Amino acid sequence: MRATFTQEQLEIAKTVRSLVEGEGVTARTALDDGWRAPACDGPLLRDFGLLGVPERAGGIGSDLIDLLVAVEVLGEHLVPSRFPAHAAAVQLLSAAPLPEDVLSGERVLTPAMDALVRFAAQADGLAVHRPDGVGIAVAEAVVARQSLDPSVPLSDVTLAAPEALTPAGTGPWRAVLVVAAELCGVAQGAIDLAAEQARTREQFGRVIGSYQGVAFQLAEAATARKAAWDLTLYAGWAVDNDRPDAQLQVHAAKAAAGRAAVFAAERCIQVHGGMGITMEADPHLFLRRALVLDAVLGSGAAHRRRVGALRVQARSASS
Amino acid sequence: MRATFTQEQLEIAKTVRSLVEGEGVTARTALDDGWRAPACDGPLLRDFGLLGVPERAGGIGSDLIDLLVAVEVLGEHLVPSRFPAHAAAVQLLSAAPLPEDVLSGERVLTPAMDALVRFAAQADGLAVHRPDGVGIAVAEAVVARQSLDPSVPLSDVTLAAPEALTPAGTGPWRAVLVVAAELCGVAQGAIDLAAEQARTREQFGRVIGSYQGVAFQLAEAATARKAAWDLTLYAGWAVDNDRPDAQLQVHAAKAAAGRAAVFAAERCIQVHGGMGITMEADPHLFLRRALVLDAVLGSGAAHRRRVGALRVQARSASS
Amino acid sequence: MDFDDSDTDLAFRREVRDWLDEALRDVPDQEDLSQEQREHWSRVWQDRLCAGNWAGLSWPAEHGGRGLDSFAQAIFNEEAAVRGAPYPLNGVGMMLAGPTIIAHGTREQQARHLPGILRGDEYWCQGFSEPGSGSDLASLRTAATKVDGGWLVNGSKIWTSNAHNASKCLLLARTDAAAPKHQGISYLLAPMDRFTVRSLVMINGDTEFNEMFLDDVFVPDEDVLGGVGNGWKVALTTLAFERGSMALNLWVWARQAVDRVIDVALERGVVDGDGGGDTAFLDTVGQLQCDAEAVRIGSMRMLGEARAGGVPGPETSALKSLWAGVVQQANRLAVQLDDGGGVLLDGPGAAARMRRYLRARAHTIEGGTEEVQKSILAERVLHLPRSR
Amino acid sequence: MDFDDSDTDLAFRREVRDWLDEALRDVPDQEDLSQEQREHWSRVWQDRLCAGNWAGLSWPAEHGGRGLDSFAQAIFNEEAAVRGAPYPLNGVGMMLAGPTIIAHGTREQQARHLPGILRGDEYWCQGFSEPGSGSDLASLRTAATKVDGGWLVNGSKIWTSNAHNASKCLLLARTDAAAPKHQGISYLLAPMDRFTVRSLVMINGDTEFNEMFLDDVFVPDEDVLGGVGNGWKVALTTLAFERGSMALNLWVWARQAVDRVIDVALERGVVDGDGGGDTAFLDTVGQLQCDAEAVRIGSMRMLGEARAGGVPGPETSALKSLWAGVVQQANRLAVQLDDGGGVLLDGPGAAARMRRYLRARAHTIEGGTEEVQKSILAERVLHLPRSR
Repeated sequence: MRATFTQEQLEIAKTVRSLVEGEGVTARTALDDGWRAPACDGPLLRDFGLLGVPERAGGIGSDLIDLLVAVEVLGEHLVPSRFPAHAAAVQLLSAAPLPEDVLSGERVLTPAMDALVRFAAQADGLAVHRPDGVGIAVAEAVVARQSLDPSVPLSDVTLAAPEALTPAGTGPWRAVLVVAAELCGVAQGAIDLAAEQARTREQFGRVIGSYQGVAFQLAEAATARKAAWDLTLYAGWAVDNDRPDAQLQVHAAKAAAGRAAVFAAERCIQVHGGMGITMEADPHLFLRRALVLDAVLGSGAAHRRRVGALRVQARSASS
Repeated sequence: MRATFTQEQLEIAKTVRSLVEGEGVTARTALDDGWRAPACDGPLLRDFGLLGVPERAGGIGSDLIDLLVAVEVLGEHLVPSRFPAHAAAVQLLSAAPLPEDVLSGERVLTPAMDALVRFAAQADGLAVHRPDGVGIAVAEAVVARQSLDPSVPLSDVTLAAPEALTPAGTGPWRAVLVVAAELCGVAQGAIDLAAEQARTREQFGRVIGSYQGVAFQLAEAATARKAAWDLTLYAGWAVDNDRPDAQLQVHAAKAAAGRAAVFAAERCIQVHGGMGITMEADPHLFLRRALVLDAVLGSGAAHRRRVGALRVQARSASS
Repeated sequence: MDFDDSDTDLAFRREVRDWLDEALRDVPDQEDLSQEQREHWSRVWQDRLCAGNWAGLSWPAEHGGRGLDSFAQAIFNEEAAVRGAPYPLNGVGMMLAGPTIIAHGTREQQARHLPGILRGDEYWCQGFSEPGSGSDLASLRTAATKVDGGWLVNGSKIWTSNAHNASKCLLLARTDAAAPKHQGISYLLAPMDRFTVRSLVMINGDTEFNEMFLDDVFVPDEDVLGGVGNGWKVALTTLAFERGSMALNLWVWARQAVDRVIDVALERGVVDGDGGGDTAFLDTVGQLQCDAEAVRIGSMRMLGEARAGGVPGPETSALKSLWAGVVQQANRLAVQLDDGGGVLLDGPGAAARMRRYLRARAHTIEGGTEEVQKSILAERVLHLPRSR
Repeated sequence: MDFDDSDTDLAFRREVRDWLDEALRDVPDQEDLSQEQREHWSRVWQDRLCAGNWAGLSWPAEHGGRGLDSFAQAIFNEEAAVRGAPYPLNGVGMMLAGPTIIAHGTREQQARHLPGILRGDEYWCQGFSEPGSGSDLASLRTAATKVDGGWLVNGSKIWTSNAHNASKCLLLARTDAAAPKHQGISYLLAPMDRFTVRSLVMINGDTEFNEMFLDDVFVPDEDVLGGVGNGWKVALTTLAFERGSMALNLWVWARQAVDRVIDVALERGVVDGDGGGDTAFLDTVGQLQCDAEAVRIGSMRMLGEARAGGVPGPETSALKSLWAGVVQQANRLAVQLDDGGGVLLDGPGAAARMRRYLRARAHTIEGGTEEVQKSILAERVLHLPRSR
């Protein structure tokens, strides 16, 4: 059916959700003790590695949206898994056949496309984007940096020359969309947490969600999140189907998703009042993840400006 | 007393208010039948012409703020008087002695500083700003334009060479502040009208002002208007007292006043619901005046950008 | 998830395109016309739709329609909108009256009222809102008093589009003053020959809406739709059709608003054709484009859900809100970029730009205010308690 | 209206400047310090204020103060703030406890509590908020039970600055559970030796606030301030002093936030020293500058009204709201302009920038939430009905 999730996509979301809902290793764990792999990390890398991988890359005909749906759920729960980074790396390389051990999740990759390399010390290789193509490289040196969100470790990486380069194709755009999908999840998680607070916290004898001053800011967050998710899904389809507007849609998705996530996390803090600015409440965990992912693979602000420039170009060319 | 209105300024506001409150010729009149002089036009030009005029220009030591206070009241009531334009013209020329008939209000001037010349057909002369000074010129030709706000007629003007030029000094800044003050009044008038509606209109069994969704947008408008008015008053003082930050403050006042007035008028329409988008209700009269004055003597957007540039320059120079 | 036309949809879209290209050949760009001219072309366009058998596109075949679904209607409207086709003068009849009468009417009511819509000689209007009941629709006071064989209706209605052209009205009236607010209302299919219609001038000068005054208007018993006292339920059906029909046009208008502000910026040299220039403008257009596209994609998803058997959910409030925001911001910016801040209305294109800006102020009021949309999202998406 | 110092004010300002320049000679820039170091300097600074006879600047001479007005206090704080002086560790004592005890205390209470503040050996903290009563302060539940010679207090308090350094607490407790919400509260001057204090870690890692747990804390009868059951009225006095004291610092912090975001932009080449460059940034800074200046000017007008005999009105809510907006936006933008979006905390200056951004999220919560400020403006400036 047009413009609706397939039964399979609904199943993917459900499966990932049940996989992560009991997870004991969380963003909170990482904040306290540093990153370690959550229990779901292995199953995700092993069992979901072919999601969104085109047949040309060794996949089995899964749509990119299948992957985005899975990653969105991980974002909602702030799961500190390497899966989204690995999946982004796989997507970066997906214009050409991928090694078997990468597809099977035995060899974990992470994209090294800009200064913010996630999970470099926790990955087996890096997917790099050079002017003349994409490829896998190993790190000669990894220097851990202090990440705002310790559940997403960041490093400076010195790279060896990549093994071999293959054409990038739409790989870079596909990688960006994986980040956009996680951001949409982060926005949703922050909104869910804020709405729960608004439904239960009482002030002046009423739950605060009954005040439009509180309710309307969450309605705005929900609107921004829906816009971002719709843009992300559409961009996934547009890239998968080589639509002429694919690039514009990818930039729009990343811009909108970052904005929605940061806004939702800030609103989540606000709705929590005093507790929202304490370490012990959870809202700041969403803000940390939102800010890190908004910065990864091109800042939301840069993507937004690119949308503007491309839209102006397109209009100018058509008239 | 520091940073408070003088007794005289409070009296000026009161006097102008009583002068205009019974006025039969309004912005509405002009919309229906074209501009004509309100009854208060003569008294304003005659009795208030020395407000804000420095002694060097022939004044009697009135502060610029005295004039701003008077003009603000005219803005609140959308009075279609030539007085604000005349006063702005006088201020433009105020670095040098002004002719007696101008100060007495017998000869009505209007500033011709950009493409939006107000009341050209209704004035006896134009105050012009040239690179080498300011002066009075007569119009060789006046072609009426269609003004969004017919209570502020606009024209294309062909000017004769000015009689004589005198140094501009701070005249152009002073003229801009007269417009800013009127905009602050427009904002206040729109807020008053909106609040009255919010206090009386009922929906779902309560007056709509008891919904934070309605109340908060008016609180935001009131905050923006207070900021604009404080900036305008301060800028008036800064210019009168040759403060080094005077230019920055003038740009800030005009930017903030235009923004506050347009925002307040749009909120006034919104709070009026369906009636707000009809000609027969008054909110659109505030929007018309706000948009015209925001555009006059440099758009609010241009002034805002100039504030940014000057602030960056100042910071760069100081560090 | 797939955003492409199915083969059937694509074939239909081609048929629509061919017909539209032909039918629009002599129709001028509506943007440049006076309101009278626009109304003339709306009437001509309605006639052509009826003649071309497009009026009952999504009505079941047994009622004279083509039996297609709202998706097909969306395709038709989308293709019409991108071509700048006139707005059909009997939109209320085709999109609201017809479907509501099909859903709730008796065979007799259907036989009496549907053919006129398809023939194009009976125009409908909607008499729901009243001066005292804006967002709080159910507080309406127009009273219907029982008389022999029917009801005598007295009261007034407001915000009625096209009242001066319509001969029939979807009329909500209170038939039981003692019953609770939502239960004393009936839905009447009222003849309009005894309505007094007064046009309302909008702030942009258009007379798109009307007030209607009802003084002892008689409505026979057989024109109560859905049963006496069931009017609120029937009205909700109409409002759902109204919300559903939003998806058919909104995104095109949003895109066109963005197109137009870019055109002004290009003309004024704010940006160049390579996408260089004022970064503040590029940032703004970037955001407007995101939101406008989100309306388009959200509309597609809503239609997809509808075809899959769902009903338009509260998410339509998010689309309405996004749409209103895009159009208001783009139209405000277009005015501000204009020479002299757009306030010289006799400047080239200035009057049309200002008309659109002023018209857009209504977008956060009509069809459910911005405040109502946010309340709906808060209550039905976020499950917060009622805040009004 | 005149925004200049009077001759007297100017003379005082010169005295303040001279003293500050000397007293700050060995004090490092607080921005670069750890929280422990900042606290150390706060203590040192408090000692210097007491030694220099600045602690009771605006207290009447009969209570050991200098007998100047809040305008003078504003001059002092302004000059201290622009020089980046530490925040004095007993701000609550000097600005809230002292003035409230002077306003409502008996001679005995004044004699018992004021000298320690001026000497600098008794620090105060404020025990108003509770976990269950945030914006709705009067719903507090901490209970005081009458016992022989005083009250036994049980409950918990939260958001207390400086509790771990304080020996005395401005404590609100419910002394009559049966009385209406606002009438059963008393204001106690409580010794803190039996309070349990737990520090709260804020989202930026600082431990600026504390929770306090009270388990049978005894407060003698003679330390009820303003009479049993009158606590709400006395608390309003303290809150008014708190609001009034806002004008003393807020604008400096707003200006510094704008300074810092410009510094980042200059460093990153977003703009150049001539004010050219990214127009989006210039637009934003233009707006931030307008709002920051409005806080400064509004504060001056508020102080002027106070000197003329008025009390700080609801307009202070507008200043608080503007201030919070400026600081939040400027600090967010500074982070976003940083390399890597500011999320690499070990980058040059990055940790401090992120700390400020995160800290600023609290500005729309502490000291009356943004929602409360807007409610106050709606009710008291616009005269709309109560919406909470």
